[in-house]
Amino acid sequence: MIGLLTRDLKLAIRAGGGFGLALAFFLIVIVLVPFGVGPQTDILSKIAPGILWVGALLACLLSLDRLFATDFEDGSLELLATAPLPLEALVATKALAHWLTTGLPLTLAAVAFSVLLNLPTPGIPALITSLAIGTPALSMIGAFGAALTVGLKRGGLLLSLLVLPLYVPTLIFGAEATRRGAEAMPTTTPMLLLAAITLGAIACLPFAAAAALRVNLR
Amino acid sequence: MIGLLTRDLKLAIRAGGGFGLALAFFLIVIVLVPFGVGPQTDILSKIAPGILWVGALLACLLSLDRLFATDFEDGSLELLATAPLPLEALVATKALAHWLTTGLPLTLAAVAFSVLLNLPTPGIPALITSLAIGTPALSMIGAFGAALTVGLKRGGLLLSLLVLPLYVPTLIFGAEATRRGAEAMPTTTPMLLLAAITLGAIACLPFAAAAALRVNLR
Amino acid sequence: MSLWEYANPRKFMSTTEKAVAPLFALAALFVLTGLVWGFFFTPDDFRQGSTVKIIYLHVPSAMMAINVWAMMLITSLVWLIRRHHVSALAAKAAAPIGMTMTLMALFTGAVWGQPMWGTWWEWDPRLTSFLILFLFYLGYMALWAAVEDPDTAADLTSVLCLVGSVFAILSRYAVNFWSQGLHQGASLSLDKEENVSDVFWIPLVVCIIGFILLFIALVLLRTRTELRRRRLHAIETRERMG
Amino acid sequence: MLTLNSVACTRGGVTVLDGVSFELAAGEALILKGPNGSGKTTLLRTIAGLQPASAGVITARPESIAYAAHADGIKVPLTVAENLTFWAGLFGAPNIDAALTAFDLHALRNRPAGALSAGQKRRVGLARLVVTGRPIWALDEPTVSLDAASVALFARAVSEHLAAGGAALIATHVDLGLEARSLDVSAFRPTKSAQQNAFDEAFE
Amino acid sequence: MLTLNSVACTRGGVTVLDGVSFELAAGEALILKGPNGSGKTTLLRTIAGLQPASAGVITARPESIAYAAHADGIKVPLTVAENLTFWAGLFGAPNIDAALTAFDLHALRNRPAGALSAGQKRRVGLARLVVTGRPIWALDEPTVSLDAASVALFARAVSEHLAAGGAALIATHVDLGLEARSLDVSAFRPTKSAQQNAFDEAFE
Ligand code: HEM
Ligand SMILES: Nc1ncnc2c1ncn2[C@@H]1O[C@H](COP(=O)(O)OP(=O)(O)OP(=O)(O)O)[C@@H](O)[C@H]1O
Ligand SMILES: Nc1ncnc2c1ncn2[C@@H]1O[C@H](COP(=O)(O)OP(=O)(O)OP(=O)(O)O)[C@@H](O)[C@H]1O
Ligand SMILES: [Mg+2]
Ligand SMILES: [Mg+2]
Repeated sequence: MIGLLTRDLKLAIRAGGGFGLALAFFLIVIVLVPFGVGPQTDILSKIAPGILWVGALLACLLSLDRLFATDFEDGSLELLATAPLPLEALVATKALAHWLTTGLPLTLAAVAFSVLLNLPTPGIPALITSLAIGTPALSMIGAFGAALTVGLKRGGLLLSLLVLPLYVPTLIFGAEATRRGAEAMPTTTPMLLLAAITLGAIACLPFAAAAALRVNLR
Repeated sequence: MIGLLTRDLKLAIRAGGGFGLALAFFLIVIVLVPFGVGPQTDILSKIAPGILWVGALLACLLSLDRLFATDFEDGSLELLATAPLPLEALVATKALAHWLTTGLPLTLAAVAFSVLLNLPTPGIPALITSLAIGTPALSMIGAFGAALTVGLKRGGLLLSLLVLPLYVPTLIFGAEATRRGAEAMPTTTPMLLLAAITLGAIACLPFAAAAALRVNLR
Repeated sequence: MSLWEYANPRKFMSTTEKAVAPLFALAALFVLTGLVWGFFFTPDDFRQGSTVKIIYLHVPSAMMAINVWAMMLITSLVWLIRRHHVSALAAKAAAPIGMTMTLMALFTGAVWGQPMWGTWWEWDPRLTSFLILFLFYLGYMALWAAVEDPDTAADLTSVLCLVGSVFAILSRYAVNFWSQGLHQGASLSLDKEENVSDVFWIPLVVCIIGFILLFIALVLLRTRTELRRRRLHAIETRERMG
Repeated sequence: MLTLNSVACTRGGVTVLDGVSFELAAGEALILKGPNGSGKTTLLRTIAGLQPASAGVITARPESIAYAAHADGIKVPLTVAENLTFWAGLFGAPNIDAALTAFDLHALRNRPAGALSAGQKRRVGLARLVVTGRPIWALDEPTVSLDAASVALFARAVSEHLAAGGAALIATHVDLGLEARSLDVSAFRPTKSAQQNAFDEAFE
Repeated sequence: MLTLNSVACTRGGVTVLDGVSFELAAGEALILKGPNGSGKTTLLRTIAGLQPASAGVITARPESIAYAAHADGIKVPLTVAENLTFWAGLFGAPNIDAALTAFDLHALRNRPAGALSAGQKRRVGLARLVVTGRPIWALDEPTVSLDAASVALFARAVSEHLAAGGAALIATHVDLGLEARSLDVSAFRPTKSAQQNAFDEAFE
């Protein structure tokens, strides 16, 4: 499993960027939104929690597409399926690698980005905590979606169609926690719910995803 | 060229969805934003032009990744490069196919979506016109980005990093035209600028993209 | 003797070998003089107080941020047309410097904006176009990093630089259209009537000259490094090929 | 080591083989022959456990089969050594030297796999088999793109594997220079009725 | 029809072939031989115009070369007929019947290409050559995965093409049963000094 993890990280880095790329994408989304909605700081700071969370979501999404697809296309997935590693562990490892290259850097860099969108200062710790708790769920749910669509030639859009609705609860609680933080209200409830979703996803989805992979390899 | 266009459309449809997928993604983004920023209609209607345009942009982006990559991986791109069709025409046709499956349906369905976000009624024709004028530029610029990254294994995020900054002028003029429309101001200037960008992109970028493809095939 | 002779790597290496160190010394001299002069021997501004002194870092870095991109555009064109390796590698070497300058302009601007406008960040057109410039630098460098084969990478990044330049200018235009800002207009025009007074002006010019020298020294140094790295890559490849 | 008892395989809802029975003992190799489309790949995939047999029983020790498909599963951004080390780690092999030696890859070990020719890449794919350390090799056209010298290397690797108590099941169209039984899978084409049966009895 | 005059080819910055000269006349076939990694694919890609020759001249009528690579370029979601029709449209061929007949694909014409076996897919890839109508075929290991009957089909297709005034350049490791000159590309390995030269004179 460690071998698989290092291999995936190596591949992500060799393919250019790895850790930095998700950040750059996040930054771009955050720059684009003011271009769309206009430069008024008051509106921006009001929608900041939502935009930051939607941006994190999209950054995850864009790198999901190829999570299993490259392995499927070059035949490694078949070989991995016959290896001593259970497919469940494979899925979990892949999701972890994905989180390390997207969710984690996003969480760490969120401070800088929140300044750009004028997120009120008390919202910043809430944003970071909610991202730290919530992004693993994004990666895990995304891995499930990627497993479902692995055999398809142009899975990108279809994948987002499947995955985005599953992201809704995470998004709602995450953005809500940040908003409450920004308004200096207590954030315990949404954080707990967020944590529950993440734990649930990590506990159950590897099995579902492995089942989907098995079907797609058949 | 017509053969190539029909082939690409056929492939898009067989791979599931084709025309519908971009729409569905657009719809999801538009549904997610209220979850993120909260349900206050006044804020929503203020940010509606921007969100609609950013949504269109992202829907384009998600389907770009595989524009040339599938052909590159299965070897057809090499064969196409030795065929009597000039690569410039290939790029233009691919961009057209991309526009037909994303930009066009988005433009047609924009009425319905603008209602969801409470876009003021006078903004709707402006939104539709600006999308009709602007989305071809999105597809063409995207095709250029896809040509640059075609040889890379996980081009998705890098592609967006390259392409999104190039989308800035289109986004600004498009969203501005819509906003002006919504506030019942004259929209001629941004529309003209938008048209100029689109025409410029269509006239020049096929050559740049073809050059990039040639380099990548070398 | 043609200028292109220096595009020969060997000639370039031997010529620049002696130039780098003096250039650094000269750059240090100018930058330090300008900064010390500016920080300690100019009066405080009557409105802005001593915060105005950050201008001696802010303006030179902002100017360099733009000019480095222009230099990359020229060297990319030279590579595409005449295929001189030094040219392509100079563009590659310049990008991180340009990005650092951009970041410095953004950072000093933010530090300045906090007392002046009351926020760290404002969606002002000039600031925003710098953010976009930063993204262009990022994309350019990411593409260099992602492509394995050096010649392919040089070709692709050159094309990107070309197209990117056009779009960067377009963006600058579009951003002005999008928001009217708070930022200062240009004050370094030749028409001195409407300019800041000489007391501020002269050290600023010294700083700018220093930054230009610093950039040249850094670019030469980094280009030399890139040439060596390229050569190493070549040797390694041949070694591996047996 | 491996026993098939009237196994049927389907592909895309169609039964392509029916009643396949054979036994493979340690130290033995079996060559699967048959024209294109006769079902060799399908049979190997079934034996490797990637798809279920639609009838019959396959008996083998669990996790005893190393499968090599038409595609190699090589990551082009990684070097040859990195590719093999990854598989070695997964299968618990101590090192990759034996594999590199068996397919004469020492000179290529630090090359990125993307900079290999078709035949060199294939050799890396085959070297993975040595690394798995599994007793039964199930190989689908292993010698594609290989030159004569590499085919001989491959034949030697198989012989060594057999001598060490392994077994091999090889689908191929060319002569490998191995002395082994061969089995023509076209003999197991399903009869009309069997096909009908397996296909869509549920819908009739 | 095709003349090479001391051509050098590079791959990944390394000169792999140097001083390749030969002439190919109408009605003639030339078999490229050579061990794995000797540069056959590189040479064919250079002749097809996908990469520039680093030295020497290649003379051929423009757009006279039909290239077939290791990869087939088949779209798996489309049927066999749709795949071939696409290429026919691009190359201005009137119809695909001749191609289907040459490679015995009539029975498979309405199958999605994704539901073909490896050899059947290869046959579709080869049928594309007939559809291009170009005089010079440049083929890279065309018979990979083909069974004996299909290899014979291929040999017949090549012979017919030659009889009709075409020419063929075929890189292969196996015997095709064609009578043709053969050329061992390993004879063109660059000398140490040539390699050094082409490679990085600029950096010394
Ligand atoms: C955070 C981002 C900022 C960026 C990217 C930025 C960018 C620039 C640029 C590009 C210039 C050079 C203009 C020229 O020479 O024509 C400049 C000059 C200048 N900036 Fe900023 N700026 C920022 C923030 C600020 C702030 C907050 C202030 C102060 C309130 C400020 C005050 C000035 C002044 C006084 C000049 C000199 C203008 C001149 O006379 O040339 N800037 N800035
Ligand atoms: N996805 C699929 N759906 C339906 N039929 C398929 C599918 N894949 C393969 N087939 C068919 O199943 C049969 C067996 O295919 P298989 O790949 O096992 O043949 P093979 O013996 O390996 O042939 P080859 O020597 O060409 O590799 C073929 O007739 C093929 O057309
Ligand atoms: N992208 C690359 N970068 C560097 N070297 C490469 C690259 N691709 C191939 N090579 C090397 O160039 C040489 C020629 O490769 P080529 O693919 O032309 O060989 P080939 O004769 O077709 O071999 P095969 O019979 O295995 O297909 C090989 O030594 C190979 O390792
Ligand atoms: Mg097969
Ligand atoms: Mg080859």
